[in-house]
Amino acid sequence: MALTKEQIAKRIAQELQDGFYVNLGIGIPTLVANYIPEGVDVVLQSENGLLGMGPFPYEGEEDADMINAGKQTVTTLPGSAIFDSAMSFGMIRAGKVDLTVLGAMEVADNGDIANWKIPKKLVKGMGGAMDLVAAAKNIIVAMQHTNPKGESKLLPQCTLPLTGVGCIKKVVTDLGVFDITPDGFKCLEYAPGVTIDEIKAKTLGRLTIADNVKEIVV
Amino acid sequence: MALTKEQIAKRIAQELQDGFYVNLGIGIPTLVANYIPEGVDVVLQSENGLLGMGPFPYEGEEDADMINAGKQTVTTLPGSAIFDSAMSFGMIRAGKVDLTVLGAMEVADNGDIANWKIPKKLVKGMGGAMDLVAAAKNIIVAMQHTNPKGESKLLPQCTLPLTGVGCIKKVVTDLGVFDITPDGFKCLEYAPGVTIDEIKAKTLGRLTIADNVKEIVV
Amino acid sequence: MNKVVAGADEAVKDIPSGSTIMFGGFGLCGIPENCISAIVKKGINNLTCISNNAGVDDFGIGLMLQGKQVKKMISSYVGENAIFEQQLLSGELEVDLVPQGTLATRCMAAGYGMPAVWLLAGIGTEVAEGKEVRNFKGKNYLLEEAFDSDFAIVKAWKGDTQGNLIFKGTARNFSPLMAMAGKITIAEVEHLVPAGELDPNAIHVPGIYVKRIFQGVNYEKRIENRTTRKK
Amino acid sequence: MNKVVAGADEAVKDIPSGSTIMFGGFGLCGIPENCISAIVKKGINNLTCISNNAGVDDFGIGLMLQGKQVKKMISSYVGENAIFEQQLLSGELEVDLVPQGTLATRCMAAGYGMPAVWLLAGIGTEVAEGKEVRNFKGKNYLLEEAFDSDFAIVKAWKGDTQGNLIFKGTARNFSPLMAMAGKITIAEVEHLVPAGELDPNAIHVPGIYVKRIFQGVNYEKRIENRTTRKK
Repeated sequence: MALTKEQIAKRIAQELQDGFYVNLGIGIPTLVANYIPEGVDVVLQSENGLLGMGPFPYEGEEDADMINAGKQTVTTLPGSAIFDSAMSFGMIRAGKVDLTVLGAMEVADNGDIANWKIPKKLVKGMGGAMDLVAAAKNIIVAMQHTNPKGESKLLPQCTLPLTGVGCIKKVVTDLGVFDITPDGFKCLEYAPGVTIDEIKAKTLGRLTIADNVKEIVV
Repeated sequence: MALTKEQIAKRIAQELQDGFYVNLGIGIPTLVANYIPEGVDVVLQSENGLLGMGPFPYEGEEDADMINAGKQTVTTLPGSAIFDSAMSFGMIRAGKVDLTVLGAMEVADNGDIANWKIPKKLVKGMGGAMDLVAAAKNIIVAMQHTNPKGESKLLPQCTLPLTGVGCIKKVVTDLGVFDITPDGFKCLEYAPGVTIDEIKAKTLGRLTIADNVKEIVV
Repeated sequence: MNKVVAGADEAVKDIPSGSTIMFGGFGLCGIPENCISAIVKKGINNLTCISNNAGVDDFGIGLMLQGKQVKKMISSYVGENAIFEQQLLSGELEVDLVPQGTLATRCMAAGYGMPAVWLLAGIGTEVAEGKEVRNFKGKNYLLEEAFDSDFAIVKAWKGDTQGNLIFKGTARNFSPLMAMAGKITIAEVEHLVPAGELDPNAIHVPGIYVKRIFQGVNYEKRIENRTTRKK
Repeated sequence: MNKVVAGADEAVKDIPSGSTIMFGGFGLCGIPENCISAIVKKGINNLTCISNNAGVDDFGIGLMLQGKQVKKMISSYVGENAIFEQQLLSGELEVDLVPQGTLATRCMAAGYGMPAVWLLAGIGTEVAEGKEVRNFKGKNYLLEEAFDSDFAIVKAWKGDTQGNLIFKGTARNFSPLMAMAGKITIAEVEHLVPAGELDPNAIHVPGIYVKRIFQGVNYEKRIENRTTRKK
């Protein structure tokens, strides 16, 4: 069985270490916040200018002046700090954010990522994605392994306009966990019930299988 | 009679306009604050990070955390703002400070200024002088017309290492008021009792006399 | 020194058609609602707007799009509205997409008197086309120019009669940067207070950057994406 | 996440000889007194110090000069003390003089991940020697590199257990910029408070930039130039 979105988020949450500052993108990445392991203290950064992002407000307590980068109403936590957008991307660029998790349309086996533009469709803009992928020191992509047509999103090279070049280190999909190495994607873990053959069939980019490949535990 | 330091400051104070943001250097420039004309509201900027610099504190009310760029204890005023040194020089660089008044060792007739270093003497550093002269949009130099040896400080070119190039617009000395024009120093006003001949004798740089030259009124 | 004006109409009265204007805000959070209304009423057009987003159909900069006042948007994320899409497809509207951090930093650069900055975002992408690339200590950076703007318009939480501004929560976003970048900066505030009421240590934008300030009225502060949890 | 350390000795214990260290403060205003004492006690040497000033004979970085711990000063204004002068003339001490705004902005650049900045100060002077000059819109600018530093040490007024810092008055000066620039940033604070006590809107340095924080003790806060008026 391929992982659900929640399980992808749960698996990524295992990558969190105590003391990490983490930026979570829109979509599956946002769900990671729900699965932070016990005893692991992380601080969430929202690139519109908030460090220490808390949960959604209780009904009736929404504050129009307190939103995250997905424009959702959120709260602060004890120890939160608020700053302008230049400082926010400054701390990302300076490598102070330990981990960034974001979605993608395509990832190439050299770490390129495309996630902002589909030619001939209306372009809404890259928002902070290009800044994040160019500057973050450690990026995990959370996405489905294939697109709705069943085509691989793990490619020898991106077909869509790039968001960033050679910047992705790790990909977690519904089928497995992959590091990006000089030899392309390296499968470290596979989803329960998913075979290596299925992963091979659905991965167009260069793929190797780790010697100690194992089943994902979530 | 040549002007006293206080009179030089008083004459410069006549240049202040309502609403001006003004940076006053150490020495004679500092005295300008004592002669701000009635009805003229100016805000003093101190480049260590203070806008709205107030007078010295009353005895016993000094605060070690509240100093100006001359490291003197000062106070805030209603409407003061405090900021870091990068923003302080940022606002100077962006041309937000309307007038800068500073001292000089030498000024050349093309607007060059030297005021930070005497070769073979111990160099203490330029502090903020180079930033101010390079970035301020309107700079007045306040100084004695001659050095202690009686030599002109208004020169065809500076002999000391430069602080800034072609940046000075106006010089007020104990002998007169001078604009810097493409033709060099232009004497606009002379101190009471000082003759044009004396000014000519004590000015080594190119000098013209304004048609409507007049006596300084302070 | 009198920076206080009566209201939005007076604050924007000398903005001509064809101007470049920065608007603070992220999505609908922290946008200068009063000034946008006044600009809509005034009917100037041919505007270049620098703003992270372009509002929604019936609020924010969307209202200016309705009136066909905007020639060009410089933004990081646009198109939350149908009018925008239609004007873009018809060629009436030009859009320049800029990575969000690059947008913020190019505003900051203007306020700090820096003509250009070296930034990482967009290296190897179409954003880099035509831009100078330079390697510093093993990493490639793009040379990105500071943004010039004739006017910057921001909404702050509190402001004083000297123009000092304090923002609340994430309504801060681009606003302080734009306030520092504008040749003429207009601030509308939820609470206009006398000089001396704000803590000098807590000011986000020193008054030197602000030319006009007024007490705003009737803030709707619309929420774009209301998310809550149950008690 | 535990950033709180017991005191200055623990905070500086892993700083090796030969390090580059930024010290916040302007003159003697806002200097990290506790950490300077601990570094003097520790006796490391061969240090490169980035600090606007170099203290006085018997206070601030002057104490480190006494102990011959400093190899090089990078400052805008130095030499308020005799030991400094003597070490400089004897060749024991190297000095790199940097315009004050350039110093501040090169620190800021590091904290903002910008490798270099274009600045006006020093154009046409000896400061420009060997540096790239470029004309932007009719003005010449120098390319100035961001400052790298192994450690940054600052004194703040208040700080919380997450490392968030608030400064008081003009003791702010270079300190927030350096706090953001250090690879490892150490903050000593006059008042260490639990997370949640500081207003998130009023924080000058977000905790993400601060690795270690401690409650300082016995602040002398010496005044360099006491000027007063009579009541």
